[in-house]
Amino acid sequence: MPIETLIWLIPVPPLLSFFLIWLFANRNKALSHTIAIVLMAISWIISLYVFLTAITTEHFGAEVFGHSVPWLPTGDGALNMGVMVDPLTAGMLFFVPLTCLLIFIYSVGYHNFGGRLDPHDVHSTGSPAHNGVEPMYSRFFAFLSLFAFGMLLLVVADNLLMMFVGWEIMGLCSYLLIGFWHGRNYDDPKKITPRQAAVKAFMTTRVGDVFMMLGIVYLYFHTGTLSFREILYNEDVLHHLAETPSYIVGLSVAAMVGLLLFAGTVGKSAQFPLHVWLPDAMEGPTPVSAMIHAATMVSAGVYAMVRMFPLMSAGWHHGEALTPPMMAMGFIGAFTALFASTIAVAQRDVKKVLAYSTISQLGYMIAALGIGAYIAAAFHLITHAFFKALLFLGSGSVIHGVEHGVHHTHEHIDPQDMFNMGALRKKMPITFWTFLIGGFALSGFPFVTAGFWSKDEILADAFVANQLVFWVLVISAFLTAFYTMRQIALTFLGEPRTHSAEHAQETAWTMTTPLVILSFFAIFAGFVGVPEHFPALGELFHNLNVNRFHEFIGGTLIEHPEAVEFNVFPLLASIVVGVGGLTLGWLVYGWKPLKAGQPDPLAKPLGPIYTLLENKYYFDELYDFIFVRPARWISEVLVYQVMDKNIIDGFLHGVARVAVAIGIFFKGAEKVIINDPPDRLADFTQWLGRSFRVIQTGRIQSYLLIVMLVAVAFGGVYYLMLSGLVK
Amino acid sequence: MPDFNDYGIGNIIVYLWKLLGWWIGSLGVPEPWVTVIVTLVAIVSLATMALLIPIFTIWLERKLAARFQDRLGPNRAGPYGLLQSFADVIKLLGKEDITPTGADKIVYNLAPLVGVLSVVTLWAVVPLASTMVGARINVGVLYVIGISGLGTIAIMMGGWSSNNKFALLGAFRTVAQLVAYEVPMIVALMVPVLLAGSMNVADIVERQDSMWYLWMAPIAAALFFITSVAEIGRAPFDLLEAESEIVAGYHIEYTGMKFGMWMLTEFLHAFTIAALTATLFLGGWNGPFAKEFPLLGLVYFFIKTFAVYFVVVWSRSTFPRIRIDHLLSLNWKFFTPLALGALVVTSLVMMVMNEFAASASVMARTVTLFAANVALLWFVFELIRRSARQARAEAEGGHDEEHASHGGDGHHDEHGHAPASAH
Amino acid sequence: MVPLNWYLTLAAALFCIGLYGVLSRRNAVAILMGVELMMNAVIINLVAFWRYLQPTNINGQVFAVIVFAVAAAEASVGLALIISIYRRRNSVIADEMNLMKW
Amino acid sequence: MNFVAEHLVSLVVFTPLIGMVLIGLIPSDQKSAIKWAAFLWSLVPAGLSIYLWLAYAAGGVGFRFVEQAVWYAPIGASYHVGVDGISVPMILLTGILTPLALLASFSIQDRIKPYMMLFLMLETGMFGVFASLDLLLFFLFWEIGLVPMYFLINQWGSANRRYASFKFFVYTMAGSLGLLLSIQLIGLSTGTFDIVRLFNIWPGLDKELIAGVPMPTIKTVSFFAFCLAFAIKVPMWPFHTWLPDAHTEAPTAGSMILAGVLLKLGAYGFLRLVLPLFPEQAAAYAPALAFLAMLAIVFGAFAAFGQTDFKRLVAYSSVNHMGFVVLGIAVVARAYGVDAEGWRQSAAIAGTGAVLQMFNHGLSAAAMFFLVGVVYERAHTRDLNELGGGIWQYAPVYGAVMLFCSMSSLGLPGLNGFVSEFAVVRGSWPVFTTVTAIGMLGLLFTGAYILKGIQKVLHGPRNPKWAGHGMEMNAREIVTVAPLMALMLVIGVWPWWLADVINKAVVSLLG
Amino acid sequence: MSISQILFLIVGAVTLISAVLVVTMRNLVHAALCLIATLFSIAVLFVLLDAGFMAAVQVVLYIGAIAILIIFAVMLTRRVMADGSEQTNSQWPLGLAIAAAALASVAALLNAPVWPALPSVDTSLSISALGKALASPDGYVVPFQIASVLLTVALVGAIAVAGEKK
Repeated sequence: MPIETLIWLIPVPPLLSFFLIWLFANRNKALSHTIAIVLMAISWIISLYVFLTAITTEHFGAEVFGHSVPWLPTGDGALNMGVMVDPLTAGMLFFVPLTCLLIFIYSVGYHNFGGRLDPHDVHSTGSPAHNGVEPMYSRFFAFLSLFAFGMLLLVVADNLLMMFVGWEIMGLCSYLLIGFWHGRNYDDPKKITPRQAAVKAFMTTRVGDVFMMLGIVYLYFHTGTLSFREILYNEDVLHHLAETPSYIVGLSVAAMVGLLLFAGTVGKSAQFPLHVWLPDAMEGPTPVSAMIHAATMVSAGVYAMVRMFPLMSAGWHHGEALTPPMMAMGFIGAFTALFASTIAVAQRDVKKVLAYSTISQLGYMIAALGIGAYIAAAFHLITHAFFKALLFLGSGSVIHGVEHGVHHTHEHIDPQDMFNMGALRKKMPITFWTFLIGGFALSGFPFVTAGFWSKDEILADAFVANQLVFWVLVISAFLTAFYTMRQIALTFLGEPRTHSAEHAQETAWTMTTPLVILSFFAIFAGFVGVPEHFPALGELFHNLNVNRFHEFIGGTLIEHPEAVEFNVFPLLASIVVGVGGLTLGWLVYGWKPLKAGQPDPLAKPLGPIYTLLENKYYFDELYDFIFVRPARWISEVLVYQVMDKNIIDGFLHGVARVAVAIGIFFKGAEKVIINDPPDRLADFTQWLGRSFRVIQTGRIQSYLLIVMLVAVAFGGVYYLMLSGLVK
Repeated sequence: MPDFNDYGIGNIIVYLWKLLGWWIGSLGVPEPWVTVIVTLVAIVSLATMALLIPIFTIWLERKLAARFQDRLGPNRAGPYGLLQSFADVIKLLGKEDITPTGADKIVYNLAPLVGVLSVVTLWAVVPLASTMVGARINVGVLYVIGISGLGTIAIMMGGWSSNNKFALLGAFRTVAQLVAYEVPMIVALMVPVLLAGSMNVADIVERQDSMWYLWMAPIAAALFFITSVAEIGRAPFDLLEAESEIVAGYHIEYTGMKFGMWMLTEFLHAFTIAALTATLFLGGWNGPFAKEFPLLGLVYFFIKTFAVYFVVVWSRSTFPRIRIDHLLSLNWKFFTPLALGALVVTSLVMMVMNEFAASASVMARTVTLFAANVALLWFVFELIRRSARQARAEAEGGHDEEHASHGGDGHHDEHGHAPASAH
Repeated sequence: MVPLNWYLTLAAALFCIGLYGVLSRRNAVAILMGVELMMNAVIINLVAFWRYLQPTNINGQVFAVIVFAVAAAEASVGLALIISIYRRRNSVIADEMNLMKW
Repeated sequence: MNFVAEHLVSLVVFTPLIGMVLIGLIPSDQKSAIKWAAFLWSLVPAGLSIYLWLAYAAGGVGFRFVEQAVWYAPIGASYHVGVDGISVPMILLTGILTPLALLASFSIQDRIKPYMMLFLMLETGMFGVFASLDLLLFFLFWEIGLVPMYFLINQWGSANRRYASFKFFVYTMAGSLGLLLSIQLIGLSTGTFDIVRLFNIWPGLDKELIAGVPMPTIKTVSFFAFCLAFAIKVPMWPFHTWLPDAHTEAPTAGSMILAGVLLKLGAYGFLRLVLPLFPEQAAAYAPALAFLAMLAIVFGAFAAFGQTDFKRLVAYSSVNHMGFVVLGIAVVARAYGVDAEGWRQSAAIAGTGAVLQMFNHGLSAAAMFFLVGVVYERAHTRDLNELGGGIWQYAPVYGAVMLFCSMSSLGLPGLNGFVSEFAVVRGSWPVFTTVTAIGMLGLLFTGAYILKGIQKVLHGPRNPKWAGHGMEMNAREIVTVAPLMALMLVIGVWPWWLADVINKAVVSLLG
Repeated sequence: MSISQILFLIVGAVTLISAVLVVTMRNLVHAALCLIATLFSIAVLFVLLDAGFMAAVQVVLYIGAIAILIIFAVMLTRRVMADGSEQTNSQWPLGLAIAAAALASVAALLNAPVWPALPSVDTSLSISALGKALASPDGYVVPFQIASVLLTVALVGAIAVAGEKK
C-alpha cells in the first residue's frame, strides 16, 4: 500500500470506531472499549510505520509524503483537501496516537470496567457513577474516539481548512466530554457544574476560532490556496504576503493573518486572556483532562503555531526585530507562563494545579515560538505531552484511589482536594513513583528528565533572543518546580489527613500500565534533543546518533535554523531554578508535613495575594461582568423585546390599524353607493326567470326533442349553404 | 387433382377435403362458389361431429357417475349399455311437444336453437390438429368468450319465455352466475394469450409445442377450468337447474326434442370446455410426431379432452352444490382478484425476463413463472387465512363450532369466506 | 367492393332509428336501447372511416374502443338509475319522471 | 420512457397536484389510508426530482430539460419551465423534504385529509417557482405556494396561529404586489415574460416607456419592488418579524417546509431574477444588502440567544442563517462585472456558498424544527425553562440526533453547515471586509444559542417532570430524520458533488 | 355486384330491420332480442370491414354484457309494463318527423362529396398495433387509462345507485 494511502488511513479508525460504537455497540460495554482500543491501536501502528519511514528517508522535509483531492469548487479553480507528512507531522505522529491509545486503555480502568452497574446509577445517567462501572461507558468511548479522530485529522492535514476541521471537531468533543456528566449538580451554587463548564469551554475557544476562520479566509484570498506546502514552503508567497499591506495600517497581510491565527491558538491553548475555560474543563472525567490538556487539544493550538511559524516569521531573520505576531506570541506566552504558574501555587484541587501548570507550559512554547525558537518549541511540545499526560493520568489514579476510600468510609469530602490526601506513597506505590518522575520532568530536574532538556533549550534560545522573556520564563520555571513539589508532598508524603486517604488503594493494572509507559518516555524522550555542543553529553549522544531531533524537525523549514551556540548561563539558570524550586517546595511542604485541617502554610505569609491567587485573579467574575451579562441583556431585551417586538412589529401593527380603519369607511360607503342598484337588477332578473320557467317540463324527452329540432334546423341551413342555395 | 403423396396418411382428411374441392371444380362450378360449397361441407361435417359426440359422452357420463356412486349404470341396451343414448333419443322424439299457454312462442322455440348454436359454433376455432382448424380467427379467444355470452342469452330466453316462475328464477340465477363468472374467465384467458402473444387459438396451441401452459400458468389454468365449469352450470355450480330448489330451472317447461336440445347443449358444452381447456393449457394436439402425422394430433387432442372431461364428471358427482351467495362471493372476492393477480404476475415476470434474460430457455421461463404463481397463491391464501381468522373471531359465540372451524382453513375455496358471507 | 357512403348511410339510418326510439318510447329501458343503437351507429362510422381513410393508422379503432368503454359505462349507470327509480317510484315511464321541472 | 424524460420537469411539478386530487377521493374517515397515500405518493415527485438531479448532474450547464408551450399568446406569456444548476438543488431539496414532512405529520389527527391535500398543493407551488422560466408562471406558483401555507398555519397551528398566519399572509402579499406590478412593467415594456429572453433584452433596454420618466428610474423602481418581495420572503432584516411568529405557530411539518424551502424562494428569486435582470442596480445597492445581511446575522443570533421558546429560538436561527445567504448574494451582486483582482473568484465562491447554504439550511432547519416538534408533542410545552433540561436521560437516541442536527446548524466543520458558511465568508471577506468581520459576531453567538438550546433541553440532572412521558423518539420519527442526518454528513464530508453543479451555474451567472 | 356487396346488403338489411323492430315492438323482451340481432349483424359488418377485433369486442361487450343487462332490466321491471300497454309517448309523431328529417339531411350531405375507394392494405396486424397504441406512453395510454377509470367509476356508481339501501 502506498504511504499516501496509509496516511489517509491514520485518522479513519477512530472515526470508524465512533460510528460503530454510536450506532451498534452502544449497549455493550466490553464491545465498545474493545472496538475503540483495537481501532486506536491500528491507527497507532500505521502512524508508527509512517513515522519510521519518515525518519529513515533522506532529506526528508525537502520532499514529503502528501496527497490531496478537490473538495470545494471555487469559481474556476478548486479547494483541495489532503494529507501530508513532513518532519513536524512525523514528530506529532510519534506521540499523539500513542498517548491517545494509552489514555484509552487507562479509561477502561478509570470507569471501573468489570465492576457491577450500581442499581442506583442505572437511572441517574449524566452524573458520575456512585460506585461501580460508569453507566455511559460506551458513550464515553465513542466521544473519546471522535476526539482522537479530530486530533489525528488535524495532524495529518495538509491545509489550514482541514486542520481547522479537526480543530473544531476537537472543540465539539471537548464540549461533549467536559459536559460528560451533564447531570451533575453541586451543593455549592458558586461551583461551576460540568454543563456550564462545557459551554464555557466551547464558547471561549470559539471566540478564538472565529478569528482564526477570518485568518484562514484572508490567507486564502491572498494566496488562492490553503496548502501548507504551497504557502509555507514557498519563498515567493511568503515574501508577497510579508510585503502586501493589509486593511490595518502598518500591518502586512502576513502579520494580520498571523495575528488572527494566533487568536485561534490563544483560545485553543488557553493563553491569556482566553485561559479561563481550561481550569473549569477539569469538571470532565480525568482521562478527558489528560486527553485535552496533554495529548491533544491544547497542544493542537501550539502545533498550529509551530506549523504556521514560517508565516508568523515571514520577513524575519535571526537577530532582526521580531514581526508583530512573534512579538505578540513572545509576550503573551511569557506572561501566561508566569501568570498561570502563580495561580497554580495556590490551588487545592490536584487537577486544577496541573491545569494551570499546563497553561504555563503552553505559555513556554508560545513564548519560544515568539522568540523564534522553533525547534525548542516543538521539542517541548512533545516532551510536555508525555509528562503532562503522565501527571494527569497519575492524578486521576490518585483521585480514583481516594474515591475508593471515600466509598469505603462514606466520608463527605472532595476526593480531588490535595489537603484531604497525604501519605499515598505507601498505598499506591506505582502511582507515586510514576507521578514523581512526571513531576520532576515538569519541573525540569537536571539531566535525567525530558522536561529539563526541552525547557533548557527554550531558556537558552530566550537568553539570546530577548532578556525580558528569558527572565520571566526563569521565574515561572522556578514557580513550576515549587508547586510541583508542593503537589507531590501534599499528595504522597506525610501522613494521611483523612480516613479516605488511609483507605485509598492502588488502582487496576489498566490504569497503572499507561503510567509506567509514559514515565519511560518522560525520562528518555528528552535525549533525542540534547544540544550537540552540550559538554560531554552532546558528544556522547551524537555518537550514539540519538539526538537527531534538531536536524530532523529543522527539515520542516526552508532554511534550517542552526542551534544557538552553547552558553553556560542559561544552563545554570535552569538547573538552579529547577532544583531550587523543588527544594523550596520540599522545605515548605515536605519537611514537616501538614496535619489534618491545617491551612496552607503559604496563606499566612502571602496574605491577600494568596486569596487573589486562589480566586484566579477574579477573571471569571470580570468576564461575567464585562461580556456575559451585557450579551444576555442585548439579546433578551434590546434586540428581541425593544427592536423586534416594539419597534418593527409596532410599526407593522400601526400600518395594519390604518388599513382596517380605511376598510371600515369604505364598507359603509359601498353599502349605499354600490350595493343598491345591483339589487334592483337582481329583482328584475328574478321576475324574468319566473315568467320563463314554464318551458321546463322536466321531461328528458321533450328537452331532447328541442335539442334535435335545433340540430336538424342547423343541419338544414348548413346543407342549403353547402349547395349554394343561400348566399 | 391433388396428389396423395403431398399429404400422406397422416393428413388424409385434409386430402379428402381437397379432393372434394377439385371434384366440384371439375364439374364446372365457378371458383368462388366452390370455396363456399367446400367451406359449407367442412362446417357441416365439423358440426355433425360435434353434435354426435354427446351421444357417446352422455353414456360415458352416466357410466362414470354410476361408478362414482357405486352403481352399475346403464347396462341393458347394447353391450355395456352403449346404445342407451340412442334409446333415450328415440324416447324423446316420441314425446309430446308442448308449448305452454302464456309462453312467448317465438322466443320459447328459438331458445334451444340458440343454445345449441352457441355451443356448436365454439368448435369453429378449436384446432383439432395442426392442419385441421375450423377458422384461424386472429381474435379466436375473444370469439370464444363472445359466443359463450350467446349461451347465456339462450338460457335467459328459455327461462323467461316459459312463463314459469321457477324458469324465470333459473334465468335470473343464470345472469347472476354466468355474467359474474365470465369476468375471471376472461382475465384467466388473457394469461395464455399473453404467453403466446396471440389471440389466435391455433397459434396458442402451436406455441405450446415445447411446454404446456398448464405449467407456466397453473393458476390461470385452474381458474379457467373452474369458471368454465360454472359457465356450463354443472355441479357444483348447477344452480340454474337445481332440482331441489327450482325444480329444473330454465328448462322446466321443455319437453320432447326441445328438452333434448337443452340436454345436448349442456353435455356438448361440457365437452367443449374440456376441449378448450385441453387446447389452451394442455397443448391441444401437441405431442410426439403430431406435426408429421396430424391424424396423431387429433388422437392426442381427444385423449387430453377426455381426460379433462373425466375431471368434470368426477367433480360433478363428488362436490355438493354450493349456495348462491357463496357462489357469488367466491367469484367476486376470490376468483376475480386471483385472476387479476395471476395476470399481473405473469406479465411482470414476462416483462422482466424479456428485459434482462431475453435468452432464457423455455424451461427457465417455466420454472420462474411456476414459482411466481406458487408465490402468488401462497400470498393470497395467507390473506384469506387472516380474514378468515378475523371472521371466526367475530363469529365466535352464538355460532356452532363447525362454521368457525370452516372459517379456519382458508385454502378451501367456499369455506374461505364462509363466516364472512354466511354470518 | 362496398363504397364508403353505404356504410355511412347505414350508420345514419341506424342513428336516426335510435333517435326515434329515444324520442318516442315511454319505457326508460327502451330509451336506453335507442341510445345503444345510436352509439353503434357512431362506432360503425368510426370503424368505416378508419378502414377507408387511414387503415395504416390505428387511431380510428382506438376511438372506437374508447367509445365502447363509454357505452358500457353509460349502459350500466343508466340501467342502475332505472332500477333504483323503479324501486322508489315503481315505474319506469320516462314521462312520469318529471321531478326536475319548475 | 422517453415520455418521462421529455416532460421530466413538468412531471416533477405536477405530480403532487395529481396526488392531491387522488387524496381527495379517499373518504375523510380513512385517516391512515390518507396518510399513507399522501406519503407514498409524495415519494413519486421525490424519486422524479432525484432522477432529475442525477440527469442534470450527469453533465451540461445552463437551462436544461426545458419545456416551452404558448400559454396565453396575446400577452406573450408562455408555459416555460426548465432547470439550471441553481434551481435543481432546490428542487432536489423540496422533493426530499416533502415526504419527510408528511411523515412527520402522521401524528396529526384533526382533518388530516385537507391537511395532506394542502401540503401536496404547497409542494407543487414550490416546485413551480424553482422550475418556471416565465415571469408570470413564476408569480403564479409563488402565490400558489403562499395560500396553502396560510391555511396550514391558520388551521393546524398552535395557540396564537390566527395572528401569525395573518401576519405571514399579508406581509408576503404586500411584497408580492410590488412584484406583480413590476412584472407587468417588464412585460409591458419588452412584450415578453420569458425570463431567458429577458436576460438579454431587459438590462440593456432603454426606451421611452412612460412619458418623461427615464428608463433608469423605472428600472430602479422595479428593482426595489423585486427586492422588497424577495427580502420579505427570505426574510431580510428588518422584514423578518413575521418569521418567528409563523414558524412558532405553524405545525411541525409546516415549519419544516417553511424553513426548509419557502424561505429559499426569496433567495432564489434574488439569484434567478434580480441579479440577471438588474445588474447595475444590484451592484449599486449591494453594500446596503450586505449591511442588512450582516444585521440579520448578528441580530438573528442575538435574538435567538434571547429566546425562552425553543421553537422561536430555532426560528430566529433561520434569520441568522439566511443572513449568510443574502450576504453571499450581495457579494455576487457587488462583484457583478467588476474584475478587480480576485473578486470574480470571490463572487463565484460566495454565490456557491449562498446556494449551498440554502440547501444546508433547508436540511438543518427542517431537522431542528422536527426535533422541536418531537419534544413538543410529548411535553406539550416549548418553553426552555419549563422543559428545564434533563431529557437526555429519558431519550438517548433523541439526544444524539439533536446534538447532531444542532451541530450541523451551528456550522461544525465536518457537517454541512460549515462548508457553506466558510464559502460565504471567504467570498465576502475581500468584498465587504468590515461587514464580514462584524458578522463573525453572529457566528460566535450562533454557538451561544445552539448550546443554550442543548443545555436547556438535553443537559441537566434527570428531570422527574418527564418521567413516563415516553420522551424517546419512535421508529417513524427516526426514519424521518435519518435521511436529513445522512445528507448533512455527506455534504459536510464531501460537498463537491453538490457544489460543483452549483458552482458551474454561478460562474455562468457571473457571465 | 360482388359477393361482398351482396353480403353487405343482406347484413345491412338485417341490421336496419331489426333496429326498426327494436324501436317499434311493444314487447320489450322481443325488442331486446331484436337489439341483440342488430348488434350481432353490426359485428358482422365489422368483420366485413376487416376489424375482427372490433367485431369480437362488439359481441363480447354488447351482446355478452349490455344486451343481457338490458334484458335483465326488462325482466326486473316487467310487472309495470304489461305487454299490451301503449309503448310510445305523446310526442312520437314529432320524433318520427325529426328522425326522418335528420336522416334526410344526413343522407343528402352524404351524397354530395366523392368518397375515397377502399384502400387495399394488409390489416391483419391491426390488433397488435392497436395494443401498442393503447399501451405506450407515446400513444393513447392516457385516454385509455381515463376510460378505465371511467369504467371503474361507473361500476362503483352503478352499485351505489342500484344497491339496496339498508
